[in-house]
Amino acid sequence: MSTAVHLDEITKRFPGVVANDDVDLTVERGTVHALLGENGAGKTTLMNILYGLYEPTEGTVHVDGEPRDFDSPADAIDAGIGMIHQHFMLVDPMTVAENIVLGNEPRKWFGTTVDRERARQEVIDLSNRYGFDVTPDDAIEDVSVGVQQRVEILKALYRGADILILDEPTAVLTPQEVEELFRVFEELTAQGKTIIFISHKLGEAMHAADDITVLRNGKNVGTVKADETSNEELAELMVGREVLLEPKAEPQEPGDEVLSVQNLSAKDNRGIPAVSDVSFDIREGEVFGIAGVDGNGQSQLVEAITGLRTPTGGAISYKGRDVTNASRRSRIADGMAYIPEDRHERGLVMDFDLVQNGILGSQHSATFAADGRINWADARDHAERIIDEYDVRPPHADADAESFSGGNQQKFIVGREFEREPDLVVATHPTRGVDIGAMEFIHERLLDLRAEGKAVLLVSSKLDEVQGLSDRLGVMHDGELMDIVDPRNTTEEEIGLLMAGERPDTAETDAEPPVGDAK
Amino acid sequence: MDRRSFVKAAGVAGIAGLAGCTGGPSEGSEDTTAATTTESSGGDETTTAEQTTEESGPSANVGMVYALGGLGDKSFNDAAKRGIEQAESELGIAYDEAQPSAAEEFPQFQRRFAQSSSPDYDLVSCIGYAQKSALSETAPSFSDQKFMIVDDVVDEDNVASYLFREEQGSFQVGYLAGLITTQEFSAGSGSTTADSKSVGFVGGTETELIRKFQAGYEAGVAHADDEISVDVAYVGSFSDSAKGKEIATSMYDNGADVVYHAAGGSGLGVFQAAKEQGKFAIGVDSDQSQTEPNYADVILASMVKRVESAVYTSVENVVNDEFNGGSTTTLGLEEDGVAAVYGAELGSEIPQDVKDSLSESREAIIAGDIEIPTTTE
Amino acid sequence: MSTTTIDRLRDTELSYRATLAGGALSVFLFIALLGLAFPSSIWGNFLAILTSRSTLSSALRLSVPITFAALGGIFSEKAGVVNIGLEGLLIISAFTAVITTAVVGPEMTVLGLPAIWIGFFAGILSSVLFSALFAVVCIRFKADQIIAGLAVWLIALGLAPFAATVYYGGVNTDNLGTTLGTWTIPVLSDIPFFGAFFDADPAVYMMLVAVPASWYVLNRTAFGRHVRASGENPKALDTVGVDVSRVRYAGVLLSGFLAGVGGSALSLGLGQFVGNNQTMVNGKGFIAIVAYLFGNYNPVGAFGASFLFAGLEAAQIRLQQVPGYAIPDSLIQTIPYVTVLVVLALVGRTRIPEAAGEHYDTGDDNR
Amino acid sequence: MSATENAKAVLRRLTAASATERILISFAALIMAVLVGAVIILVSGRITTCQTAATTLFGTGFCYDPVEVYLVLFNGALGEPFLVNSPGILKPLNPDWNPLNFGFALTLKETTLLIFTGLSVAVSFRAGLFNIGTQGQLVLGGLATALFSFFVAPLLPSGLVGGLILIPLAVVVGALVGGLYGAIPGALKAYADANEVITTIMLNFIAAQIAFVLVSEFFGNPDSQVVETTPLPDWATLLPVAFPQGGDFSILALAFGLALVVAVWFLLEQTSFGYDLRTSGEQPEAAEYGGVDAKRTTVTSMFLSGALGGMGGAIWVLMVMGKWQAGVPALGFDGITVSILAGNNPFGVVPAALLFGTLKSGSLAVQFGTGVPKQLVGVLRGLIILFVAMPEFFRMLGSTIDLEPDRETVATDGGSLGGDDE
Repeated sequence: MSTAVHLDEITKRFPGVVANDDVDLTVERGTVHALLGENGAGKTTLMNILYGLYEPTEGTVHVDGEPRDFDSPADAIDAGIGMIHQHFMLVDPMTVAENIVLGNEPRKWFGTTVDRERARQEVIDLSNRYGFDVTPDDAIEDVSVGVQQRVEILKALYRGADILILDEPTAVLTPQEVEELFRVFEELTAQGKTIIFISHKLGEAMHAADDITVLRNGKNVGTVKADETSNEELAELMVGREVLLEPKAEPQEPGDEVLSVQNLSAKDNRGIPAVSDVSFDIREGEVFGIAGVDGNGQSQLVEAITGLRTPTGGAISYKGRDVTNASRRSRIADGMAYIPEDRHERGLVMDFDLVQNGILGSQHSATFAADGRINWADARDHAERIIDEYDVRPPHADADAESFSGGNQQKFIVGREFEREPDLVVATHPTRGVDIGAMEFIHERLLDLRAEGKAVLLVSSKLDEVQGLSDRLGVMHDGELMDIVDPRNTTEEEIGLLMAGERPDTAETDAEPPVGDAK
Repeated sequence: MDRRSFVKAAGVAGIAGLAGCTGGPSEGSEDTTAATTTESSGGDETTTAEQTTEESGPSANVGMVYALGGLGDKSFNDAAKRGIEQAESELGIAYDEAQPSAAEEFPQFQRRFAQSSSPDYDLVSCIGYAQKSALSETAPSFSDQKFMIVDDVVDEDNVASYLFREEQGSFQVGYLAGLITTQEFSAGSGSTTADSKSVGFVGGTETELIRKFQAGYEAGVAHADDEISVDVAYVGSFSDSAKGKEIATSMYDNGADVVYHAAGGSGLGVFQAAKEQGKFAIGVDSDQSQTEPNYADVILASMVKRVESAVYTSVENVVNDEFNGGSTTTLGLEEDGVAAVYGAELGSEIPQDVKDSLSESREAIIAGDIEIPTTTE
Repeated sequence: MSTTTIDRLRDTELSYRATLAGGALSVFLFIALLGLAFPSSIWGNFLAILTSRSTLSSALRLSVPITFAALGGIFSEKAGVVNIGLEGLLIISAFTAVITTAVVGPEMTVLGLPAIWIGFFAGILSSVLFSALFAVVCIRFKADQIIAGLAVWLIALGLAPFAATVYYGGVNTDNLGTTLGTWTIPVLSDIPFFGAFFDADPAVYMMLVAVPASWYVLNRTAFGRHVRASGENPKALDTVGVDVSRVRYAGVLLSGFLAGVGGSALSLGLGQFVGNNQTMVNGKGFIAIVAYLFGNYNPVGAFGASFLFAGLEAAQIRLQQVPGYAIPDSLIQTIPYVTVLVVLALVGRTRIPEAAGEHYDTGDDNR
Repeated sequence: MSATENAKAVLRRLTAASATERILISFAALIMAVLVGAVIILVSGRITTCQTAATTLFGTGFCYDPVEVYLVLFNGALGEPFLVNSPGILKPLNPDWNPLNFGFALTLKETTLLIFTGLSVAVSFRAGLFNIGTQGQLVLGGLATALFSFFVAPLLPSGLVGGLILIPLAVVVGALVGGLYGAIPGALKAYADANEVITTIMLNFIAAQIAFVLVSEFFGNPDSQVVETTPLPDWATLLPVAFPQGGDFSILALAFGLALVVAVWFLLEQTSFGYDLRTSGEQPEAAEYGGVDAKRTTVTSMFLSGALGGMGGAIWVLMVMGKWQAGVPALGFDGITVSILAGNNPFGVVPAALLFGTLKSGSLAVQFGTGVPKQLVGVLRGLIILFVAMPEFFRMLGSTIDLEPDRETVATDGGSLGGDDE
């Protein structure tokens, strides 16, 4: 076995931040190497350096034993490196084939024209060789995420990549698609390719990788062989201390019904049905969880409940009143708190300071704006209280939201929403991108709210989170609520099957295949 | 205030002009030291240096405020400019010009001239009816300042107003167009056939003044033959020659043999259309076969409106201390203020009987035998 | 997402085109029907105007500057740089074309090239230089594209009449006395109605070539794909090793080139530059933006939209001359604008390149 | 990303810069524009021909002297505060200078009008709407004011009392009509998703034509050949106070404009509605999340913007013309440049309007006094906007002076800003 990649004492500093601190990393040819770490541990930065997107502040990159100095991804590509980013680098309106050959188009007629036939054929040949299932003429925007990921891999292979870097490749996939991806890994390594993938999931790394390198706070805290380590060892390496990985909600008797959703349907922004016929209810002192792979209608469901999307059918009643078509503002006024899934888009106005962001949603409330005039002194006190109680760092109410890290932004949003004294909290991915301490804190607060008799709707793609916190758990697939299960008496595998669209008892009658399923 | 007179560079300067070799001060490069001393030695000497060209100073200072559309329209404003140039060379006056680009600039320029004390302007010429309302306010505020206005009347003691009987001249060219379209005629680059009896009129903006042109023209055409149809269209602007061209082209396509324009700068497009289509056009304000020699081969005639003589006369009056403030001078065919002037190149080819008919109608109009409407409604 | 999703997406795209085409066709049929039924009515006149060869050739002529500017706008915006300055590019090229011809001498021939064609190329060159300035400002110095575009417009709007005044003493240039003229193709030009295509300004032929050529470049060449990728997802392009800045520079320069052709053709078709008010360009650059948005960034669609506007203008000019027709000219002139409003209100949004208007930074040198 | 969103991104970036930085950049832009303008003056001074050189540099004579041009510009705009004809570059102050002069009145007239249009554009920009339509709103608002005053004036006692009643009403009518006209693209945007950049451009053309037809066909002044309404009686217009007659400047209008600046600032920064408006301008999704009715806010903001434009038209009619006249100057477009230079800040609008007002009023003096065509000022205006648009340029120029605050330092949990690397 030879060394495919060797990173030698890489340090990368951004203004005020050390993203990578003296990191060594060695990856053997023909292996799968997992780069494991918490969010913000510096995994992506390190891989961006290997791919030529960033230049290291210090240290050297060696590929195939040669020291290399990549000025741009083009250099990395020349050296046989391909990277599949977490956000796919695909041009949505173009076809699969167009995307794969982009930048290296086969030409005809003295180079004036793209040889589309040859491009198609090469794509077909390539996908046959590695057993991929893609149709060259589909537009990217029309194919599933799983297929898009395969297109990204093909793109790298088309450019002659021997070393593939994948940034959190499983985050957007169903468990079944994850399995399919790991099968592809085997196929690729069998043909001599080297794979480095970034993950923060222990199980995945253990399952798919040969070697695992753990990063923490920008430092390499250890490289281990997958078959010589344990979950516990890895977890300790990742977080540096023992953590309570699975929050558990003690059963408690729920009260009156707060929210009731009946046969709700909604369309997405493109006018395509995204939620179909969903019914459930939530009662006081209850956490209702919704699990599912991202993009199966959870967002649209939550938007319909919170008043950001007009349902196309069905009814929503809140505290006994029909609110199906009530305005967002009236729902806020009526005590509905909402932690949105996208804090950059919705949750915060990035160019407003925290004082202004602190009253987002309350700008018309009597608390902050009697007679239409905003009381900025009160607003400031409010923001400072949130900053204090929810440990938002740095504690600068006058700083723009943009200048805070993702975790601190999230803490501020959570604080703002919890401090509304809500009757219902709709929390989507409330712990996305926050550190473990903050995650624990947010979980505790959610459970506190529950204990206070509030109703909570929790949507998360982290199965352990929803499973651990919920009293009842709905699983969504392709817009439908597959089933409502008792999370305490259901296994992860069972939920995984539901997420993939298979009802254990009715699997045979389910006509529609799961999203982007490979043959 | 340091004023300089400018020599128009057009046609004189070659490529080198753009490159910056022959432009610049006319003292020439060998004389730059002289220029430097003149400049650096203070205001007095600069003035002396300037005045050497005019010995004892001008006989009068005139401020010209042109109509919108600016110089280079080859008709209205350029005609006014000719008048003042003539006055400059013949009467020894000096003048300054202002080309407003918006109506709101009229009062500002009028005022700047009226207020100025170096030099003290003896006369401010306001070219075009659009300046009427501005002048109505400016003139009373500067009762010692003499003004003149062309194309409208401002009833103030210090304003001399000049009007033209455009309908008379337009009648003449309309009559000409009517006579030509009914016969087989070919001259220069244009030709007509007897079977199509159609002519056109292109106006600038649809205002009272331009309707006067149209009314006279239509009357003249009808005087030749009632059957002739007159296509009428307005450009909506006096400076959109591209649209003028489109309109005229559509008229020629439609069978018109002769198109008359009262559209200032937009009229250039009419000539181009005529040339491209091998038809005739009639110019306005100036003898456009001379101001636009490129199109002399299609310009049958021009309805000249002697703005230059109005300008010249008013300046002359001021120089001779005969300023006729408060009065309105109306110039028609009789005073030779308007006239149908045959094209420099085509005039000689126009049949004598046509010319005779025009002479007759001219006499009849002067004698009052022919009534010409001044408006289309 | 299933196949039905794809179909539905295609449907929306199709329905956009179908609405436009169907709308235009039904309006025409409506007029034709009324016109045939009442030949002596205003509808009869209108039908006659719409089907006359002279209207067609007029519409072709009038659409030249709009189409070229619109094509330019497509390349620039597809590459990710919104070029609001098209109007300014038209102005500067229109002016430069005339003044260069005048300086060379309209009758002169240099190296076998008539002065007017030297002027034509000089106009294009000036527009390319201006767009290069715009490109550097937007790409290198990360200026806000909309504001920089406005600035380009304002500068050109001031500079051309300024230079004309310096050189000629007035905002208009003198007439050159010569124009690009007309190229007539024998036989073909005798075809009724459609003969207008073969008896036209050289610029009309250029336009008829430029439209399919632009489509081809955009859709069939590697460069065109890079342009589209650069406007949709520059990072995708960057990560496959294509220099996004370079593609964007090319897109903007190309927009300068195309707008330059339009501007030169506009002024040299007339032999003069008119610098009053909004100059002779008078909003054509803005109409061009509307045209390509209307045409959904497709060069053919943009041409269709430009041709529609020009056709309405050509028809309007003729409609005005119909005797006894009482609607004021100015109201008829609003027809194209009202049409755009109505269509926008009915059809709504057009799909704009995802990354248009955004700066793209490579690597970490700007962090 | 729609054109609107582009515009929003533009606005966001502009507002993102700190106030100090923006002021520095504005000044730097001004200086750069003046320098480039000087080069243009020199070059054109070689192209044109004249009898005496105005200045001589490097042994070459130039017809125009940039220093003189700029001096004349300021002198013209401010009414001769400097003695231009005295030697040397630094000119002494004119002892006879009186600030209440004609030139200064012209400058303040332009400034007043630009304050209105600048505010109009600023309000829409802050709401994330790229309103290019202030011009059309101004044209129709002005026409409404003129017609209203014309028809109502005979019903009122003439003189001060009538003026006190009529003028405020006329301004309100102008604001209403401008506002309603502005609400059209707002409604098209909100309910038909039509791009407001296109619709407002179209509506500008339409407004000009409609106003032209209305006046030329129905409400024209029978005594005039110009397309204009009948002049209003003096008592129904804003007459100059303190400043000389003919400058078309009324200090009352300026006071009103300044009061509006404060009012608009108050509305934007201190009220719930302003919060809604700014939020939807900054981030429409977040606004929606915060319970802002996006559609209604869009229509309301456009109404407000249009109303300010309409008031600009009303002031133009009442203070400058005393009637409505075809060929309304491009004050609405100038408002865009004012607002951009002001960073869309209501208070910034005042100095920006004063600057452009000075340039515009001084441009006539420049043409008059030096022969340099007044379009020079148009070029300068474009250059200023161009330089304002590229703060990056100045950052690179002055890389030693770090203008940009070190935002990154506040990131505490990893290398990622805003949590991009989940």
